[in-house]
Amino acid sequence: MDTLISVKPLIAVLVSLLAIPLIGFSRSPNVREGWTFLAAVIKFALVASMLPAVLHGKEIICQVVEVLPGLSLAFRVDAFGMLFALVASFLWIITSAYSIGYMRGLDEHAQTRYFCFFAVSLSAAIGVAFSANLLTMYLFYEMLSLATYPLVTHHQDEEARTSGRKYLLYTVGASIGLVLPAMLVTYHFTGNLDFSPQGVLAGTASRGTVALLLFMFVFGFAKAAVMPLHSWLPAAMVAPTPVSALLHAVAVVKVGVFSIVRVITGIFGTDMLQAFDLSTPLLFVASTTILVGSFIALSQDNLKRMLAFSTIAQLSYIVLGAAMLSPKGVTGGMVHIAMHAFGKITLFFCAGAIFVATGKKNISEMTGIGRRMPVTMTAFFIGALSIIGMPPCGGFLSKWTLVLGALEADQIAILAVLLFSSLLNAAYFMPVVYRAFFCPPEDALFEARVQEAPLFCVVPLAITAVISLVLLVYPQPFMQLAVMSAAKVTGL
Amino acid sequence: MSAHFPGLVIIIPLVAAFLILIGALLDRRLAFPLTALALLGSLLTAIGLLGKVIQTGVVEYHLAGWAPPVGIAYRVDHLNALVLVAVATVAFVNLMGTRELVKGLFEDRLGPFYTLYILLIAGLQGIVVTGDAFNLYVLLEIAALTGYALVGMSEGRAPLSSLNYIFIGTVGASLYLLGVGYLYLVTGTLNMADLAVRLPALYPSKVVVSAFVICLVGLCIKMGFFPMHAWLPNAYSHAPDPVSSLVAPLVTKVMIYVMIRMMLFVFTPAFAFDQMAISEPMVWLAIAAIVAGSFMALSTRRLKRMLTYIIVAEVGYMVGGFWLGNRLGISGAILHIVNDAIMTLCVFLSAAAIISKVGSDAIDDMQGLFKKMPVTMGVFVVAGLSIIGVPPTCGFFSKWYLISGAVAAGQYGFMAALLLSSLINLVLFFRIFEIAYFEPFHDHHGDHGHFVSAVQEAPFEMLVTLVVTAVLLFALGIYAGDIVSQIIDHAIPVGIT
Amino acid sequence: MIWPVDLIIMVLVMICGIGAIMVRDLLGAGILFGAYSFMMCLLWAIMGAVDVAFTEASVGAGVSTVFLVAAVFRTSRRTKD
Amino acid sequence: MRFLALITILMVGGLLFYGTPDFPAWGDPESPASLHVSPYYIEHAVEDTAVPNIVTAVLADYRGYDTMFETAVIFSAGIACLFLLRIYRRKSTTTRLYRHNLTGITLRIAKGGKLPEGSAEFERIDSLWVPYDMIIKVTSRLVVPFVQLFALYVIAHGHHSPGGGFQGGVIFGAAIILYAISNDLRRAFRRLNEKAALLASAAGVLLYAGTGLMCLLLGGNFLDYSKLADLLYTDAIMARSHGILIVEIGVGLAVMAVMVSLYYNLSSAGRHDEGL
Amino acid sequence: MESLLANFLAKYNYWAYIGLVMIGMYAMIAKRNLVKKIIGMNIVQTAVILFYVSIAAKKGKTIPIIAHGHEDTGHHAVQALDYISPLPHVLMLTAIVVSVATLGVALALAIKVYRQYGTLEEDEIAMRIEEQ
Repeated sequence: MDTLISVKPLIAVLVSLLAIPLIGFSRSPNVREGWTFLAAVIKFALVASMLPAVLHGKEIICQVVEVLPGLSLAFRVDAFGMLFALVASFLWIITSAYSIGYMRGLDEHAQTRYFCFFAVSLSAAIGVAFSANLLTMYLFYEMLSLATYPLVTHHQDEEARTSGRKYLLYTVGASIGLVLPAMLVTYHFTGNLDFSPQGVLAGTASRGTVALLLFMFVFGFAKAAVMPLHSWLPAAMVAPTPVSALLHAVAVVKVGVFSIVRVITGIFGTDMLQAFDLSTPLLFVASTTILVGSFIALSQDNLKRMLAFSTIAQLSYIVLGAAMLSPKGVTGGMVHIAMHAFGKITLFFCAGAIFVATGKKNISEMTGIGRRMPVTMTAFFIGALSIIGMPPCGGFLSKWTLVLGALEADQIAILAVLLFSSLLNAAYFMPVVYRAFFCPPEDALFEARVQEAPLFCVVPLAITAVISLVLLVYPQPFMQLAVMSAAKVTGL
Repeated sequence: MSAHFPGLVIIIPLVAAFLILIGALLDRRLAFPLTALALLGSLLTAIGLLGKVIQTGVVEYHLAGWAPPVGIAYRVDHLNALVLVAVATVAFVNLMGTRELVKGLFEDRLGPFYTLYILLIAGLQGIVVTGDAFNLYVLLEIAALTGYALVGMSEGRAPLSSLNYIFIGTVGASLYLLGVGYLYLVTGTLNMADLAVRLPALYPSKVVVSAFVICLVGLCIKMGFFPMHAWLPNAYSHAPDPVSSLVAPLVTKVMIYVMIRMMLFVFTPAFAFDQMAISEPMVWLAIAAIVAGSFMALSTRRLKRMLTYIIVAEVGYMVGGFWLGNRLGISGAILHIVNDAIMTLCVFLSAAAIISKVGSDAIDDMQGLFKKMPVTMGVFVVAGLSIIGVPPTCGFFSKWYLISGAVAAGQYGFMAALLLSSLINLVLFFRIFEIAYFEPFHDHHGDHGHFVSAVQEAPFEMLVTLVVTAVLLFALGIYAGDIVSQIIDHAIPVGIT
Repeated sequence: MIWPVDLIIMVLVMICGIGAIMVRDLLGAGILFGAYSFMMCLLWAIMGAVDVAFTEASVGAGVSTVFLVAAVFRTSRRTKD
Repeated sequence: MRFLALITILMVGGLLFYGTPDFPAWGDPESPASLHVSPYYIEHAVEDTAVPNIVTAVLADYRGYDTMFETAVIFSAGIACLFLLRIYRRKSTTTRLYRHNLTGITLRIAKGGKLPEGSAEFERIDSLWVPYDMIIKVTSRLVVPFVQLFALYVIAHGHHSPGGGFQGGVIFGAAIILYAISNDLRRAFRRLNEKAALLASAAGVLLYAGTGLMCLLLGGNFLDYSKLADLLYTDAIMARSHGILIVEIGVGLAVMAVMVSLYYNLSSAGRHDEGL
Repeated sequence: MESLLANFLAKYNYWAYIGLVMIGMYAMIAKRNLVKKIIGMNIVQTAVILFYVSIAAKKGKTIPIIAHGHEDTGHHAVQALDYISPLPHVLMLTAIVVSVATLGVALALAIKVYRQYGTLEEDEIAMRIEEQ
């Protein structure tokens, strides 16, 4: 294994933090958003510039400072981290554009604060992606929780307040209450928290302890919204839509699952979990979340809440993939991060665009909206297909890999769960599409002539929708990255 | 000159105290610059001393030229050099930050105020460097007396609280003195190093056992450890703001330092941890302190009072960490002395800034402060995060050591208490943030509207010091590893693993 | 021969001490406290601690009592216990 | 509360009783406390410092650092009292009372008007019931100088007999307090006013600390009086003896001033009116 | 029994100081009058001083002032056993000073409290605070 030492990961993390003073002290909104764009592009460029090396099987290392004996703040870019960082930094660019349209379209207050904390959140997300050890990851994880709090509560009203409370209590509470002690106990056993392909915990603890730690980690990373710690996610939908889109479909929740997958593969190691036979309970938890989440999504009328429950279910696919402990399963889980990200962000963008254009939040009020906003609703359709896992979209690929993984691991029950949940996905998405395109518009619902949302809203969602399509035929580099890292962690 | 650093670090503020009084008799405006100069000198000396200790190891200084045990000696090792720097930093920073506040509160008695202020610092620094058990008592009293006066000089319930503080403090100090007397009775010496040499032969004696218990009880009273904490919230929350931001970070922490010093370097770990076998009950008391402190903090809606209850819990952190009896736990306790000093300073300073502008310390009156005082509130948030224990602020790292120590010692109860207190701190601080962040968009636009809009940022020097302390919180966090490996590791006796 | 004197004074110290906290008049308590200090000073003198006794005589029995009386004068003599 | 008090004191008492049986017998010359450090003082005090009163030698030299802080403690008590109690009043517009001492007639002057200061027959009073007592005033005026003289003797002779700066200072202060009690505070202020008392207390401690600093500047450790030898034209041992005297004077000055200022503030509750 | 009594008598100073500590502490906790508490506090402090002075005492020995020290007759051997130990005396001088200093500050605070509430009784003060 080749390693390169470079400060690039550090810079990639810091770029958006350094941009904050510039964003904060900008005189006009245009300048402010200019800086945001610039930071986003630089960040993506930095991340992308590391891609070739990673694709060649190298790892990029950057040690910042040793904060505790044997434990430092350090970054390491490997295939899995690269995958996530690529997705997140690319989508930041798109979301920035979308934010401009959305925030200006609705004339929101405190936009400077919004863009500042957005930048902090992105730093934290990339930090999690590139962290070389659990401590660094925890640091950025907490940073993300706190930085997103002002975003979630952006509206500063009573609803935002209760949701913010719930959000913090779940995410920070679980990470302090569960992850921190689990991390310390791990450190006590191993004296080392570095992620290594075969895990560091192997051979140091008994089965009971490992099981306990595993569940402390899985539930502790409450951002992954594994049931029963999921109810913050629908509550957090009070945030402005770009926030929901990027953070709750991409950065925040994906950081949660990313952390879980990282811990399962990097700290515990697939071999040990297999030896202790701990995958079954994990699979059970994930499957439950998938099914229950999908069922609840069926009963939602608020579009964003429905999407939130859909996210809860989809996130557990990723956990499920990792929990199968088979190469295909892990690959599927990892690729699903990318596929779901593009699909779900499209859906959220659409929901936001509808809200900007019409002010409607509920599905029942969207009858016939497809005729008014064809681009948006077409994109919605594509996103929905991707989430369901239907062939023309990228989502099919990840689900297919997951199914293969289930077969590889001889988990017929899981196979059933996957298929059944796809049916459920179709069951809650298709009525929306049907209502939008095939029902006659009730003009009473729309006072004026509703047009497409502003250009800044429509273009981003079109782009992500197109990418969702493209990913089926050309899933690189995500597929390759996922295959590489899955091969490494499963030792095959 | 550097040979005299241990002496100078105390002598500079002490001599300055008298000059300040004389200067202030001439012109009141002289008091502040003189104090600032003296404390800066003391701070620089302390840093120099720390550098010297890191380079060359233990520094001894024989006062009046008499070698111990005949004379009084200062013995500066890594432990006290570190705490010394923390004390000097807090004193200096707080002095700079609270200039305007002090001017407003004590306009007609600036001279006495700064004299008492600097005497308090001289006393605390003396406690930290001294190597003589009785000298420590005298310095303890100097710090205590000046503290009583400063705490009591406010309207409302301050004098009564201060009087209760005197009663409790005097009992604590008397018990300490009695403990030292017991030790003197069986050894005939007062020098700490000499005591440590002569005591092991006497461990079976009941006198040593009672000396140990009496000392410990006395110190626990002075530091406000859980069952004896009742004086602390009253005294600290009713004190004038510039005083509570000085006393709250320093006094309890220095007392914890004294406990560590006595237990490790006078009674030796073998006696304190192994023979006395009180680690277990002490840790349980610490757990009780943490839990009780946290819940009491939840029950109040006054800012300063809440912060003082947090101090009660933090004392539990440090005492519990120390009595875990392993290297990790003790490192955590020592690190937390430094971190908590800065943390408490930061949070009390920002509270002082807020209270002076808002005119009330009720949490409910803090509506809309994020808009009105963004910098102050920003620092307050950083301090809050540090107290909660969010990386990379320093509070996380000391908590890390404490919890690691708890895991290594198998004290899972202590670990649970620390986590619980983190969670409660989270609730406590976000309760405030919520009010400061959400409230103005409610119905307070009417009568309160013009009142709130009169609130504005704290004075410039206050802001600068606030930002400096906030930066310090991060710096201490990032360099926690270095502090531990370069300084604290050498401070703990080798025998402790 | 000195021992009985020692004992008697010690008993007096105790009596004055208890008296000082029992008497229901603060001025009386102050004066009794002065007496207590003076008895204490005698005790120390007997034990050979002349310097301590001297100090206690001037400080404890002298100035402290004056301070107590002054403070009682400035506040109130009344006490309920 | 009583029950709680009883429990507490029984616990404390029990704690103290627990260790006592292992104490060496009372008055035993061979007890460990008497065998380790204190024999050094007894045997070497005279040759080291030329001070026969060992307590003074130890107090001001061997453990002189403690004593400096002891003085600082008393100094801070004085400042603390001033800080807490003092009420500064810019100008009084209240009624003033003056008594003609020979006849006992009291004048009431309204709106802050006043009689010329220093007139012997009239005396400013605050409450009507304070009697004028010639006997007490005259007696105290006779006693005070002797007390003060004795105080100076105690300070100066501390090397050879019980006493020293501290006791002497308290006695000197007590003399002034006696004067203040027998007359009133205002009259005492004419002898030693508040500022002078503060200045004296600071100067006293400063004399102590300054001596120490001087030793430091002359190349010794802090408070190492033997380094003063060149300055005082004596040998190292006598320099110690003289150094002790100097610091004892400082202590005496500081203690005297602080005792007086404490009394001023306590007896008038910080108002600095007629006092007791 | 005999030895117990002898043991008791041999250390009666130490028993006395324990008694005084208990008296003082009782006053500090049980009494509600602030000045009474202050007196109790001083009793505790003097009790500690008594303890130290008792440590120093040596039966039948003289006070710690060297006889003929000032006659400068050369250094004739000074026997440490002949003199009462001076060190505790020195310490206790300091302790006495501390106690008077504490007394001063405590009384000042008591006067301040009285100024504010018009009473020195804790229960009445508590009532006044309730009223406000």
